[in-house]
Amino acid sequence: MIGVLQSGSVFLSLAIQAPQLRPEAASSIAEGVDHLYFALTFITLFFTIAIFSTIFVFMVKYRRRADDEVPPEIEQNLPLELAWTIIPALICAGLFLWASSLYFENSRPPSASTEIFVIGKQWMWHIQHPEGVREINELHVPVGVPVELTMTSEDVIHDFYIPAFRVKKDVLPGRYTSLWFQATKVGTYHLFCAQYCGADHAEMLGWVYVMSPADYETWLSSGTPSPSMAQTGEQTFNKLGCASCHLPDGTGRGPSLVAVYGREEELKTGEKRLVDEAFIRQAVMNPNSVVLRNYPAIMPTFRGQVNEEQVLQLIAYVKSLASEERNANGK
Amino acid sequence: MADMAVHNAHPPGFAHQFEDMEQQREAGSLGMWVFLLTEMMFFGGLFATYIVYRALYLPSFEIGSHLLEVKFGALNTAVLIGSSLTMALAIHSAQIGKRGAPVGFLIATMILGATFLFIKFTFEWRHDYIEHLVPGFGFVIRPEWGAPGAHVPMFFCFYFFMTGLHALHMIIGIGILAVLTVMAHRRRFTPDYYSPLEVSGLYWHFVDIIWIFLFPLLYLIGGRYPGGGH
Amino acid sequence: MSEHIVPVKTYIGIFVALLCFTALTTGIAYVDLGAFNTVAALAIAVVKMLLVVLFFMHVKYSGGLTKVFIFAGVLFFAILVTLTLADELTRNWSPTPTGWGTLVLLARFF
Amino acid sequence: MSTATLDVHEVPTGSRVNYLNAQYGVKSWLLTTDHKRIALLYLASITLMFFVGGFFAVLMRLHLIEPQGALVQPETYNKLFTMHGVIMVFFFLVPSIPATLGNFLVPMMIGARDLAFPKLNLLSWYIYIIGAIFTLYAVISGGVDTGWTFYTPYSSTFSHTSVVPTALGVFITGFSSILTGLNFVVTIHKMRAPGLTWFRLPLFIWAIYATSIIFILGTPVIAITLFLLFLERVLHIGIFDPAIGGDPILFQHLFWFYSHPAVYIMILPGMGVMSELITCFSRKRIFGYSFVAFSSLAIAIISFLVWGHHMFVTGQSIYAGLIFSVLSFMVAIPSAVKVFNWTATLYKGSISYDAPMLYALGFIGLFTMGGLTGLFLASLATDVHLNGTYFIVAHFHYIMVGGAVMAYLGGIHFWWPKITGRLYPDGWARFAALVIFVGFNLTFFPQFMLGYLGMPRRYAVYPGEFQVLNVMSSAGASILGIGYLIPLIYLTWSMRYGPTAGPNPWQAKGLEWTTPSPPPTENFEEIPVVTEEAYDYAHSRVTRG
Repeated sequence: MIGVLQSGSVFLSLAIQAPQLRPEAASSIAEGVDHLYFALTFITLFFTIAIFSTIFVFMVKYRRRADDEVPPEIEQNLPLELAWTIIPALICAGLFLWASSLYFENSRPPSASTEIFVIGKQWMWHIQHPEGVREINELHVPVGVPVELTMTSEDVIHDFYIPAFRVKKDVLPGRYTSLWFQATKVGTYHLFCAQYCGADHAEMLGWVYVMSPADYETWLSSGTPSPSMAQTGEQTFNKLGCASCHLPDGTGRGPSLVAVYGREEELKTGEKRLVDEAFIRQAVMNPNSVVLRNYPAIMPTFRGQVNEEQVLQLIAYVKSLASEERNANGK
Repeated sequence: MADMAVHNAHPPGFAHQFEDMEQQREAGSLGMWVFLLTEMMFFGGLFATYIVYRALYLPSFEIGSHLLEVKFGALNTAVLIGSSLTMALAIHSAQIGKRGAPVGFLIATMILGATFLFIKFTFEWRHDYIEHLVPGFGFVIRPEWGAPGAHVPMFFCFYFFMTGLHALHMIIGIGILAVLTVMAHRRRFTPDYYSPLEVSGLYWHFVDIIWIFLFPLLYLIGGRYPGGGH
Repeated sequence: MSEHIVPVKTYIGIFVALLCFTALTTGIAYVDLGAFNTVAALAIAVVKMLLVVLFFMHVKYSGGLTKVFIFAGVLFFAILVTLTLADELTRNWSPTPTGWGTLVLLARFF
Repeated sequence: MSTATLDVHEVPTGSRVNYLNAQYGVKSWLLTTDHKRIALLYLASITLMFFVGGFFAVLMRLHLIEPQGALVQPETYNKLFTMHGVIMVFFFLVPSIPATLGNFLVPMMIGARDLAFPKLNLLSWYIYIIGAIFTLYAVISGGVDTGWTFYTPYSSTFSHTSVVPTALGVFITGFSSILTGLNFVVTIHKMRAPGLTWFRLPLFIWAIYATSIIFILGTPVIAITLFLLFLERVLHIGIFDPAIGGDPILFQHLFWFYSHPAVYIMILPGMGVMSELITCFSRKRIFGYSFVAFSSLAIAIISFLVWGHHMFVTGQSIYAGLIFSVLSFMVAIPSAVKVFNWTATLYKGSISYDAPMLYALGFIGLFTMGGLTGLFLASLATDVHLNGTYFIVAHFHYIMVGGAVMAYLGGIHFWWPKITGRLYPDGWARFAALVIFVGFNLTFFPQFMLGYLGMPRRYAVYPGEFQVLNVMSSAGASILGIGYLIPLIYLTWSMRYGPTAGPNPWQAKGLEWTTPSPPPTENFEEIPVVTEEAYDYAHSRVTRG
């Protein structure tokens, strides 16, 4: 038993060092995933080799020596049957606990994450930083900082996949999904679409540039200065006439949006809903489904008038109102 | 079941692959039960989809449901239950060997089945079409439905697909009944051989059960009392 | 044949019971019972189904195998619905899991 | 198995009336209700479909020799992998063992003259053919590019290809599976020979029974799902379209509710074949009969509880993911029990190396690999990285091709003398088994590595660093392709020129070996009475066939 564990740990350390067997590991969760991966590889090899060598030994030792040979009968052996039912069950239980706890740990973003928005469409990745910088098929992120991506699709299902970070999540139309990572190594890494999405699925790829924080700041401020997402969102907000009802002091026909983000609000139906990205998107696209208590259902839908990118900018604007408020209170 | 009908060409209805009539009868009955199991999963996939969307869009489903006429749904339920009774009586009369009796009961079953379809198509579907409630055929979302109106067409999709699939099963059932009536008329069934009747009866009752669930799920969502479900 | 013969009286009785349940389920829909309306409607439908299955379809008098097959059908339909709803109804939990989420969501379903 | 005497031995094959020479002419085949002839109709049809699907695979592998694609446009490549998947899954793997070997063997193994509903059996084949025609029409009319998974909203709204005929083809073929499963269940329940209790049944019958349960309970759901997809595409009613409030993930739930158990439709009959081969060629009773038998049922039932592991990264609730993960681990256990029992059966046996046994050993190896790599995908944390990559492709090919196709070929080689009354050249058969084993591993093992390195599947072009492994895979595929052609040639040859096989060339147990080869139309002169346990190799002296 100890021998097995020992050879397992030797195998693990060798495997982790072998570069050509392993994709680049450049995020905070990559090591943990790889450990599980190599433990599974070890289990696979152990059982495959054990079964194969047993079969091989039997094949040689008990090969048919005479054409009319009649081998002895072996009765069923209950302890043996139970053993090879229970031991795999225990191994599976252990693997399940390990894998699930790791998954839950990996999917919970740290609270202070930088947020970046991603829109997938046939066949490109459209990325927007809160500071206003937009990229296509490129994602620049600072090293050592947790980054949370809020993602949606304009058409079919895509999937945002960065192998070096061991992260992957489907990008769905009509919904927001999110994933987070914290890059640990400066470098350039593949970004793939991993859910088949049509003709140029294989061309829907790009690069992730992990930069030192200083380089990242330089990169953000270089190029033509552009308004931040929240600022663009504010322009859209005014252009669409939202500001005429959603007065900041709450005297308008619609509720004030100051500090509304992250708050729990009561709807007309009596239901309580947290105001998050999904809520705001729903309020823009299908406003009558989220009418707040004490307010009339008079807001028209903006479906068709705004695209997914503008919705994300509006969300950024509403969020900025909340953080301004929080900052003001802090002072 | 088709097998049973065809093998009937041999006088006692006996097929060569079986050992005896008892084995053949049991195989036929079990075969129909297994077939009903697949039917159950077939409708089951549809019911599962319905349940998910009903959970997501309950207010829309309530609006849609309130646009249906309960009186027709309830009447049709009664008609179908009646047809199940006549079907059971048809088998009963063959079991006790009453000559000629299955013919009358089978015809009664067919008439009740046709009545169900008549009510469904002429009073309900035609009315829905006139009221612009058929998705894909000029559906009009009415302003008075408010916000949930957006998903009322989905309710009607389920309504037409589920009742349509059910009606298709009824039509097939009536076809089978017609064949049985001819067989009964030719005195094919005896107390020793009525397997086709029994097996078709199972099918007919199954179609009845589907309707027993469709009626409350489609017509009675959220109650019909004033302001129900709002 | 060894098939059990059910008396006509039983058939008529079941028929009348089914009609009564249809009237009952229709009537209950016009009474405000809140979430219980759906529960009642489905409970009555299940009772009606049992009457048809047990008597019209002779399952009361048939062997264990038929019962096992029917049970299998119900079980696998339940698996399909339960595990699908396990996703659909808990999907929005991920940002804010709360202890009472299940009950709230189930209540919303009715 | 039975003590029925084998005086039929003495009659030479040629002069005896059997199911093949009982009637002649095309009509006698197209209107036959004999389960053995229907099995051969299926054999011919699925072999055709196998080579059509295989041709698409060869084109794909050739294309992928170059990172920028060597052969076709990306649109064409997308159609190739879609048609490969659709044809192989629905028109070859699902019907493969059940509809050919199952059809041929179920009545013979349980001592019956035919299936319970012979006309229904013929109808199943016609339904299969109609479905196949719809699908082949889709190929000819420009192909379909949704992937065999038909994910919405791509399939319902965005794809411009022949989605409707393909979906209808699969929908129609589903009813063929349903009716076949129905026939098997009724036959196994009601038509066993006297004395043949459940625990005396060959394990192949248990496996076919478990498979039939999946046919019956799973197939109707994919049928209704594809029908909803069809309605959605034609009428745009919004059931799966997020733009109108539909939920595309719901489609995936319904799809995988069938399509995951469908994997077990492919592998369970293979496991049944394994139990027959291992026992025959080691002359041993199976070790732990009841464990092997009940593990088949356990696999069939648990297989319906695990479908969500295909959807861990789709935005499915993480709580549902947790449930599906633990259930997925559970399905590994009965599979492991089977492998251990097969291995233990060899202990102290009398093992011969005939061709079917080589396929069987290949199966155990490849299935073990395939099954264990499934653990990577049941594990939530590693699945996030591996989902949608070549790791998945390698994993399910190890199960479906390494497992199911190896078992299918092993079964065909084992029962070929019974089916045709002829022997094939054993040397060639062993050589082919070896070529297929080597070719297979060379094709798919590199794909595990590609997947872990991060290469997504369904890519018509790919970054240059993945080229070495891709070229290895393509090289393996060409060996594998040749490996599959060899049996086609010598088996066809043997039908006419092979030496005559006796009723029992392997000295095997089982009722099917007690009748002449090829069997007479009604299988048995008189219905046998069974007095022995299954695989009772120890208690009666083996007679030469």
